[in-house]
Amino acid sequence: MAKITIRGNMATALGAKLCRPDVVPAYPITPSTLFPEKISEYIADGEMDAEMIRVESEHSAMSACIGASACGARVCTASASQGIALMSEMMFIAAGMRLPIVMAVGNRALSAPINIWCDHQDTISQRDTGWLQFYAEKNQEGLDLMIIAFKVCEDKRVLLPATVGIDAFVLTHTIEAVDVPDQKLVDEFLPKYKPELYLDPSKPMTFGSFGTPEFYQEFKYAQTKAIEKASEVIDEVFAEFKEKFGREYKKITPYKCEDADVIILTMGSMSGTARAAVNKMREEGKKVGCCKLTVYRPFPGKEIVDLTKNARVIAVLDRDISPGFGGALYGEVAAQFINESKHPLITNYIIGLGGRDVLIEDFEEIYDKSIDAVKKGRVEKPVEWIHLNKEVL
Amino acid sequence: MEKEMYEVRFHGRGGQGAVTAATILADAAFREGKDVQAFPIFGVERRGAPVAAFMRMDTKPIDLKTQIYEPDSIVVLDPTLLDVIDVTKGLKEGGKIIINSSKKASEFKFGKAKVYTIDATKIAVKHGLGTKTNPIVNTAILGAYSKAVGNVSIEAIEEAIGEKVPRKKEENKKAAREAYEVTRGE
Amino acid sequence: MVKKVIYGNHAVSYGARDARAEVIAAYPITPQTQVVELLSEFCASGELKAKFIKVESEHSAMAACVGASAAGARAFTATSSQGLALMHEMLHWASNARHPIVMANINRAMGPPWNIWTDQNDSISQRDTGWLQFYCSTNQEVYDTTLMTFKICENDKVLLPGMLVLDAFVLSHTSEVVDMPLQEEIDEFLPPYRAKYKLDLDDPRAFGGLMFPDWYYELKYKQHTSMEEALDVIEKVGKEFGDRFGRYYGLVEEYRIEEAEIVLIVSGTIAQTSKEAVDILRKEGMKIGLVRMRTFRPFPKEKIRKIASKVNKMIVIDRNISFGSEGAFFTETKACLYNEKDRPMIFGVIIGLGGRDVTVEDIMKIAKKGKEGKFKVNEINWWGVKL
Amino acid sequence: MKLTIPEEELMYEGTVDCQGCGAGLAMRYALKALGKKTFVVIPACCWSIIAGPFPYSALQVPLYHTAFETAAVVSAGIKAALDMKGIDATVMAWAGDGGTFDIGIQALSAVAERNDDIIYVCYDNEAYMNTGIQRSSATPYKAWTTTTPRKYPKARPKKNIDEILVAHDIPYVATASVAYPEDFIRKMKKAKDIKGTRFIHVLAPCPTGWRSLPEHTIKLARLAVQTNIFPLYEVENGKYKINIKPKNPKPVEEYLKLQGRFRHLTGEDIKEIQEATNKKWKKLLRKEEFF
Repeated sequence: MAKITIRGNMATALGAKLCRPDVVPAYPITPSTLFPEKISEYIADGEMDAEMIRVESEHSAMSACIGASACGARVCTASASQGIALMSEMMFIAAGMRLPIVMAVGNRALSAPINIWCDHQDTISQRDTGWLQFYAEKNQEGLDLMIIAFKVCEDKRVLLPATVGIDAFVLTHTIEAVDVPDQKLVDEFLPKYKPELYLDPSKPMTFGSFGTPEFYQEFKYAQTKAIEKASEVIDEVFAEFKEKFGREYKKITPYKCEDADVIILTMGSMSGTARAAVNKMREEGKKVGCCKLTVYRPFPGKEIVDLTKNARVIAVLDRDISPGFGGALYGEVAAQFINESKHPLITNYIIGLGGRDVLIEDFEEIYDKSIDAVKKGRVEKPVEWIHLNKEVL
Repeated sequence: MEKEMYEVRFHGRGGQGAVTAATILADAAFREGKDVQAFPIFGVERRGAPVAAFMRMDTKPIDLKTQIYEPDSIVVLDPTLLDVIDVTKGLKEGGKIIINSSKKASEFKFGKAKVYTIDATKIAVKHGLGTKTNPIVNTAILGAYSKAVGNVSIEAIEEAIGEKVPRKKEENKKAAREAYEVTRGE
Repeated sequence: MVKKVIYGNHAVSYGARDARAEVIAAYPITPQTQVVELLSEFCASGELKAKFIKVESEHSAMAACVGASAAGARAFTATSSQGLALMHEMLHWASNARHPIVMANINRAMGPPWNIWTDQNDSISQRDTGWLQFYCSTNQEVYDTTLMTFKICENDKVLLPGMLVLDAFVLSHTSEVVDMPLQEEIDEFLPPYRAKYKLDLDDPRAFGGLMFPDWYYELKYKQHTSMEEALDVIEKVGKEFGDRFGRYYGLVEEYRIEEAEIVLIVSGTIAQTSKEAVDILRKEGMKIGLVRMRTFRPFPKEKIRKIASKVNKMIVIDRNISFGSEGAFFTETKACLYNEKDRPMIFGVIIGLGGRDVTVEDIMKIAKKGKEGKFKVNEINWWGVKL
Repeated sequence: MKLTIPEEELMYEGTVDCQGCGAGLAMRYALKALGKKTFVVIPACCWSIIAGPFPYSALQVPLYHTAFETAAVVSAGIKAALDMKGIDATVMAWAGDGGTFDIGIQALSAVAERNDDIIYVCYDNEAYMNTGIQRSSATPYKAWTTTTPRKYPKARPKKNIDEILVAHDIPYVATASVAYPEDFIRKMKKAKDIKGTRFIHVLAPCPTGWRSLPEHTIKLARLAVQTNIFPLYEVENGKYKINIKPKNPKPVEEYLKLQGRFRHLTGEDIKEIQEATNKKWKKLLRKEEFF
């Protein structure tokens, strides 16, 4: 095992390389471009034995992934923002075809106007397509989650694709120390992909043909059951990963939550800052904790309830917005709690869109607002925006 | 709380290697057991345009993912930037500024900040780094940083150069060492 | 006033014609094709003075609408399923750039496996793109909603694109009587679009340029608040439409909810089927009512809260599913009620994916099972899965 | 000395393009030719940055930024709206090679097939420069990019986009170069007066991506023509006309050796490129002769 300092993009590329993919179709887009660059380099240097398809668009990138995966190859790609949006149609198909493709994403805001910085809108907008979704807090997680994602996705009980999100610039372009697992250990952890069903001239089969109303619903039922099952498989794979590599992952990781009045729920890189903020506030005697969500699909609703139900307020932070509703994560957390016996107040903060930096003081403001809700006994504005610059409104 | 985290901001122009400088410094500090982060200003880089890069190190694991607003020291790769932007913005009281300049440190005045100068351009040209019109000064100025700030050793910087610089590794190491030897404060 | 027996698809075409769409860009896809066919005829015959751009893909259809709208024209398109998914990138674009484009989406299941019949997965999956969404349940409503959507979207307080949604085949290919007002009356209701901001030679500006984090966050805030303001605009436009033409539309349609203990939350054509079920169950003495979600974006939170405060049980019937989560209407109904003091027990049922027929009997059984509290809580209750 | 190009500037000074950027220069010339009654559409490309971030604009004409693959069709949408409003103006799509040769070709082909009334200009810097030098299908044979490393440089020739457009039977297709501004401006003006889809392909050297000196931009653009690597010609209603026929074409090596992206080329490689260039040039001469 070697510890080196690398960018987030390089971490996901290295993670991909360790998984020995057979085919890597990719198209450049800021901030994920380093991924195809690195893969090109690995292949040129003989460090990696894979076919790289330098496609002409992201729609084709995902289409090529689908073709290769349907033939039984291990496949990965990388994209972001507009690229993800352009491949959206094919993401439905990858999931519906039950193909375990893994995609590294540099989570970036969507146009218009053009904005290359971080938010989660690109992948959150694909929440209904049937992909598993992982979000990394740091580069180490970016690398590890690539390996974990393949193992989960290729599990016979799952057979679905996954995204591994790393925040634009905050991770993609930031150098951090990363422990690179030994290839041998990864090989043991993630053996060669051997699907039972694939396009094969010796056993000709048709994939994705017409599904009349007589059968269609059962396809979608099976797909739903598979992504629900993934929840269990993820736990197993996390445990196995810890045993093999020593690093622990959870779908949702609590920090100082046991006695917390306020629990802040986060995804992605801001989770680290949240912990720093919690430490600062704890020193000031504030009973606050935070929870980091690593898995967003399948939605770990029950786990969230278990870890946060004793708080007085759950502050759900969304680095995305479903306009006309609120944050996506918030909606799903609140929905999960409704028929539970415990009813903490749930507030929603839209934060960090388009690369607005998420600061320690933002968490302090969120804490204050949450405590205010406790005092009033109710949530006045379920969806709040942090630090709006009133001058430009 | 005793502050162990140390933050540095680099100013340069696109193509001069400010981002690489931050990367090398982070890697060097990492070699000495620190946890590190290095990142560019989250913008769009164009050759010749002012750019900034950042480095954060700590003896403890770093949780923080914010940008750096109040650096402990500042490194200026291109003296012409001094007329264009306020390079001292947010600098902590008693912070240090390392400037690539042929002038003496005493010729600069930035409040209470302690100034160090190094003619990194001359050193870079001497070691054949970049061209005369476009010298790559990032390794030389890191030697100066090591001397001026003292929290990352010149040996670690040399090692990091060996790892992170794609070409002319030895020349770059020599440039850093030479700068380290000659750097003087005001 | 003209009354005609027409397909749901043609109700869209007539609606776009009578709204005097100026630029139409569309690509054929089953089951939407008739919409563009009839619009082509209108354009060819001169009945509609519009530029029809016969694009090569849905992605380009939306891109052309974006261009046309940016230059100040009233732009229209129609699509379905995979076509809508292919537009995804440009859907975000149209909304973020605040272009009041109107689109009809014929609800069709997403492949694979290929399926041309109805469910809502296509439109539900676009819930985060910033488009208004109206779900229709009759051809008359399809026609009326086409007109109203333009008026709502072009309102200064809104300036967002809007999607009217109708079920594949069940509406798109079903003939019903549609009452169409006279053009003069419609023109009075819906005057020509005068864009407040547009590409203009006399006032040259750049649209959509790189926006730094210093502003982008506020832009999204305004997009969201405009969507919230649309709630009021939708009601006002619905009322004005009713005052002029006699048919009133709100954010939701309430059906026999007076003194109801149990309420079904439904959308699309399932609502019509459900009304029959409610009638029968009421006769049998069950205190049941129905709420038809006409508007999904913006989500009519206050309406739902008000209704929920008076009932014991709610059953949300979704003809869609967010894989790894639940039905979209179910999740969001629960979420909007969460912080309320008085809230009913809520169950969610998934039904009719990929065009599986939904019968009065199905709905009656669901209602009865719900009344007895026999559904699983916080889990998906599938209806009619054959295993 | 008499100025041989229009004096009017419709592009502001102080844009953020790199030193020696050919694309910046190209826009300046294009707008001089088209004048004020022009709408510009820019998809994702270097020019989405050069045109200035919000709230700035580098151009004195209306400008719409759009998604990568949509320049052609958004332009068609704008033109349709202008027609409905009775506004007579030129709509110019302005895209890089990635947005034209690759991701945008579907919409461009459709626009050309419908003969929508727009001018489409591709400023070609032969790779994805805005994301940091990845190969596109406009990248020349054997060139280095970050996705075609020196050990495995690009294995296929540059896509012949001009002939693809010619095959659409559109009224006007032309190539141009920033080293020949009079020729470029003349072509833009000619295009302006034609109805239907007009396609102009202008070679715009990129010092950052070509690994060349900023001061060599014009020299390289000129050498590309003088070596017949990038011939200047136009096809009007199917009729070919070569605008510049170098009497003694310079060896391609002169062009290649000034660029770091070709640094790894062997003598054998250069010979191969020379032969391919000669062959392509001969083909073009024949086309001029027969069509």
